[in-house]
Amino acid sequence: MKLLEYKAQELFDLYNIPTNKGIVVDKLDDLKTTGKEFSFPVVVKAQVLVGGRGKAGGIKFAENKEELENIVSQMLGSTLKGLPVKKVLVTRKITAEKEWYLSITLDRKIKAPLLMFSSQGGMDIEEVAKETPEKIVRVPVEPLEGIRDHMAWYILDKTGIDSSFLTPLFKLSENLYRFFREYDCLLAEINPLMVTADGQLLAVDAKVDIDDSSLFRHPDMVKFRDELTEDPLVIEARKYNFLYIPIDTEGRVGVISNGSGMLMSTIDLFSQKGVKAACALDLGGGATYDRIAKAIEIVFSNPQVEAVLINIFGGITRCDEVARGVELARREATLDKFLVVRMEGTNREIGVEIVRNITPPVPLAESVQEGVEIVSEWLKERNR
Amino acid sequence: MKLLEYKAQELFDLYNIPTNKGIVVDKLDDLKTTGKEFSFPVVVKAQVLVGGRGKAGGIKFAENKEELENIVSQMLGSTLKGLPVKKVLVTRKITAEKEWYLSITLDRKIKAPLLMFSSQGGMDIEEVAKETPEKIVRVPVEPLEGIRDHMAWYILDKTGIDSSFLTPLFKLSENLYRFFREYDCLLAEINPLMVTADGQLLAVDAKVDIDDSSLFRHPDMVKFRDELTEDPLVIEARKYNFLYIPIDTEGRVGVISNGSGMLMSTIDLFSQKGVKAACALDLGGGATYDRIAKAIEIVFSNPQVEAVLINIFGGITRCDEVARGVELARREATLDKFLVVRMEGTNREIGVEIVRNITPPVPLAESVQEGVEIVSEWLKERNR
Amino acid sequence: MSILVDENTRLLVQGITGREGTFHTQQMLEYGTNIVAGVTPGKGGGEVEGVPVFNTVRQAVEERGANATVIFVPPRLNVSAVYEAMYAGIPLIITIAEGVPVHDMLGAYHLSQKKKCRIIGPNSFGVISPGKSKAGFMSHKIFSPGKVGILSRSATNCYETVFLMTREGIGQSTVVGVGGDMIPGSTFVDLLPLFQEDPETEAIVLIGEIGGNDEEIAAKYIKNNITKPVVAFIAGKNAPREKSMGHAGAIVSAGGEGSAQNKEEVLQEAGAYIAESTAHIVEIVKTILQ
Amino acid sequence: MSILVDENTRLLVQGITGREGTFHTQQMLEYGTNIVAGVTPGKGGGEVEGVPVFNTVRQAVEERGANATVIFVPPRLNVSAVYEAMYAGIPLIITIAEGVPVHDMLGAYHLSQKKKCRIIGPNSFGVISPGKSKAGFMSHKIFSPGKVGILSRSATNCYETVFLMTREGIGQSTVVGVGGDMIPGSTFVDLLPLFQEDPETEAIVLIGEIGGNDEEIAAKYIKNNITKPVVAFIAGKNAPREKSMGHAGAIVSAGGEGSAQNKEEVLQEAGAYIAESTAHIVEIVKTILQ
Repeated sequence: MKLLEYKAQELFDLYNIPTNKGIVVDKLDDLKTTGKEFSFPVVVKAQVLVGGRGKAGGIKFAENKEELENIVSQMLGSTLKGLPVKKVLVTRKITAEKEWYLSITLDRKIKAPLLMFSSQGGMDIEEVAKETPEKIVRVPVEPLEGIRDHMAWYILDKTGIDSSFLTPLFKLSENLYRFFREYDCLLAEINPLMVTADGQLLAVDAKVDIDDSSLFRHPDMVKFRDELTEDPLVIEARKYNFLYIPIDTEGRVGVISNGSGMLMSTIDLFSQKGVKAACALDLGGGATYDRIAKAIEIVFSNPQVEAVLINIFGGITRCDEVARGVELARREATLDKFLVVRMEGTNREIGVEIVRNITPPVPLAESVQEGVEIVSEWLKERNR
Repeated sequence: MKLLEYKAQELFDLYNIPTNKGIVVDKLDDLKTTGKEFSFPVVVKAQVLVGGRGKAGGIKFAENKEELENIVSQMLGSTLKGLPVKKVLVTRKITAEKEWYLSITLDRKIKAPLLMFSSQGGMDIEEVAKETPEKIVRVPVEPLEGIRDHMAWYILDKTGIDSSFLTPLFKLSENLYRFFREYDCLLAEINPLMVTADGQLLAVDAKVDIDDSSLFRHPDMVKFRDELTEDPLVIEARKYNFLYIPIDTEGRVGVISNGSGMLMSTIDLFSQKGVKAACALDLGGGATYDRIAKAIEIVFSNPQVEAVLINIFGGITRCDEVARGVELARREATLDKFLVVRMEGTNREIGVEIVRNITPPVPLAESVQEGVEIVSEWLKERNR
Repeated sequence: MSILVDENTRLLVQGITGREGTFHTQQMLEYGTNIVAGVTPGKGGGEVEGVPVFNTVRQAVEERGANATVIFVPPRLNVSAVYEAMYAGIPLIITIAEGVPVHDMLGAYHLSQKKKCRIIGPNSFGVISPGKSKAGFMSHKIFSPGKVGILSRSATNCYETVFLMTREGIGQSTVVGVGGDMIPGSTFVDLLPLFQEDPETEAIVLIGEIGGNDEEIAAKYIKNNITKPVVAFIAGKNAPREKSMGHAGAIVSAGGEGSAQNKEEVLQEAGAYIAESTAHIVEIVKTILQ
Repeated sequence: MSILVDENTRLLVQGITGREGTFHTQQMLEYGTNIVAGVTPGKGGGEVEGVPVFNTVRQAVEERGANATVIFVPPRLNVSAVYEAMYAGIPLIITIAEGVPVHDMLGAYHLSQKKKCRIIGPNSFGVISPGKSKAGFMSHKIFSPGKVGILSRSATNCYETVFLMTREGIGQSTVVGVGGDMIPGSTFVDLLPLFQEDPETEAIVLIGEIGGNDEEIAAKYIKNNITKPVVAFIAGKNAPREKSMGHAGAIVSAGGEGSAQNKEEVLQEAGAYIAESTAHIVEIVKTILQ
């Protein structure tokens, strides 16, 4: 799960990572009731999980109280790249001497944490990475060993930064790493890492991504996740431990499967037929019939979806459970939505028997290809 | 460095390892001024670094105040296996349901910490290890990973101890391991680990050995070391970073060398001649002339020592420094002590030149054998 | 032969007393797998399907000589079970659970590198050498003994492929689920050498997907070391790209690594046949084996 | 040939600007060692004896292609330097300092096992292949090129032996100080295979001492794998046994391991010649080589 900037700031605080702390506002009145005096100019930042927030108008500056109120009231309730702005963060505007970049990410390539630094931080960091990759310093970290001071030396050497920054940079990296480990991060990124006029390092913006599988040990984060701006079906699906993925706003097909691999290859097959998927739902392994019924209900409740293909190849998931789930769902679901089942694997025979007896009938495909075929034909038929 | 029991108890306290805490007494008056009431019977334990303390009379029981005062006044100032008793520990006498053994040691064989446990703890644990080694459960530990619960399960399984002890034993091992790591221990041993009538685990006696090389990061221990009952020459030598080793109370030869290997092989050569060493001093690497003079002074100040062989094979240690040290020492030292030098290696020529000019003359041996020969002959001559 | 598991495998089942553990123990026994022991801490002393249960892996190894383990332990405790197996010196550790925290697995992976033991998974269906032994939860009816070795990141795409293969009369030497997680215990490149050396394997199928660069690393290895024919399939050409919030992901994969297109390109360049679908994999394999 | 270091060694000196580092850099250069770089954090950019100094090992590797390092860094910071070298991927790390905390070295040793790099030391005089290269602080004048490989836990006993050998006209292929600490980076058994494979080495001398069981492990290996003649010397027969306070030490070495007597016995049983003194080593070697 990704954290909103203000939440990342709160956590950074716990790890002695200096941030440009501000005030979080979710209604205009908050500006008055904070009891704090703003020292202008200030920055107003929309708290939404989108990239390129600045260029999309999600970061604005106010010179005085009036401007601030105008900006906040405009921003709150507006949308940014399709996402509603529910909170804004108001912080002091600081002039940067320099803007650096510092991050720790879990690098799949090297199967280890990777510390990355650039003296060319800021919004154009991805450009820097493409055009002048040598300006990004990469330092792999042994997971249990953590940050060592030679890493900071290496960064200074490579970037030509003065060695007076050794200790601050080392301490900051150490703290960020400790946070990265203790909060099960996939990413902990500071960009820009601002160097102020008096040589202080300040995490001015932060991006944090926490491993969803670890949330059982971070109950504070679970609570916060509900605040995030997300598709309500994603949230609903998560309650049942399903992964719901919105795909194409023009798609009309939903795909349900018991594994992301098959979901992807099924969508690929639809694409080959020119059919776009609206969404996909991954059941994970070993779903029981009531959960399968729930999964179908969730996908059906996407108003775009006209037809659903359930494609199961059962290992832990048993076909009889799938069949019973389809039976239950079909009984309760809207009749005008089309449902096709394809299943193979554990207890297939029992499952097939059950599906054959469902009314209204549910077509049973012998292969994925056939399933994709049936759904595509039905859609063509319907829209003729 | 090894810790006295009471000091180990203090440290265990910091790590939530339950001990049978008592009162440390170094003069009889302390018994009155503690302000505490003793609940009799109590145990009085001499605080000296010897093995088999109990059997040697270093542990006594008192049923009442009078007995206590008698025992304490007898014990304080007495000697135990040759070491003076300067402190005693008075604790409540507890009846053991069972006596177990638990230790973590740095095992050179496996190059890792080794957790050892036995349900047959107490004074005879070494017998148990010899007679019925299967009663000692050994669990290697990955240094950075530490204790995991399967280790406690394994111990319970192997010893047939009830699984209700799983959590207490696991927690205790975890705490002991944390102490072992953080205090750079070579050994952290609890014996007996007492199981009380109500099923509590209690560290009734503790043996701790801390890596001398790590003391720079344990200043609290360095301070305490001075309290230990040790040969004053050992303490004096340590000030100069030398290792002084008392060897044989009947020996009359001192050996100085720049490495423990050569010290040992020189002593072996003396033994082959039937000559016993009184002590040995390891200079370590790269000693300068003033420190070498000091080393000679220390060995000479052992009243048993009649002759000293300095045997140097210089790498980091340079022969010219050695020679200058010998020159300085010879000038200041008692004339009736005999000194022979043998040196090879870095800057030998310069060194030889210097030694040749010393008055009174210092014999220069061409080989270790010759050095041992000269010293042995001189001793024979002298005692004729 | 075959790789990883066969008639000589003395399998341990960790988490044997759990619902999934018990069910699949019964399934594996039915398939003929030599299961010598089970472990569930606190349940030692009993039996499951006639298999003796121990409290610790080390006991199971000492008393029953287990030389491989399959772990049916929930994600929160999963890596703990992997560690226990590593400590006990089991050389092959197959772990099944989905949803294991990545940092847990990160530690286990690094320790496995030191201890020189092989972890397969997590988020894997396990390993099967058809007709000999299976260690996992795959529905074994679709498998058949033969000459094709399969490595797959996805369980479902692998089943699909195997199902179609068997229907076409093409058997498998060994099928390995390397698992779909960020940090798998073993990746393609760790297992390819085993197939290359296995005299029973005549062709290798590699079922990959978008993300990471295990396929890219495998391509390099295939080019230089694999002489047997390789058929590769990459799922996810039309999957939505994950919305990347930070820049780090983009910086790390600045070279285009991770995309289906890139993976197909480098694999093709390495001499692998590229399949468009699971059905297509089988068509290609059929042609190769003729 | 020879082992570990030779003409192809591109040596890095860590701690080059320190007193010892500078002195021995000069000595090693004089001996003909190819020193390509030095490292002292914060002193990068300068030169010592004409050798360029860097702030980090990784820079030294990237810019100068160092493939071995010798570390002259004080004990408190020593292991930190070892870690830096491991991170930079240097395959051979020779470390000198005496008094390195055991727990520091414990961590480094375990990481080296994972990273597959070789640490020699600490508390070692280094490695020398006479006439080719030296990486350490040994007084090289006593060494001479030849056919005897030497492994020693003790610096001084090794010097003594080498000195006598050279005087007798017996040269050395490579001489390695494995170091006298509790947890050495490499022990006898790690290095014996290299001597066995080295065509230039005709006899192997093993200089051990009481404590630990590296000699016992080596004996086992010698028995099964070493075909070249081995001469062993164990120092400390008459050393006072350390007063052991706890029982753990006694329990661990309950089999008698660690004593000079036990070491000599198992080595003899493994077919090694047992020498009574350093001079005796040389006598035996002389007979063997004739």
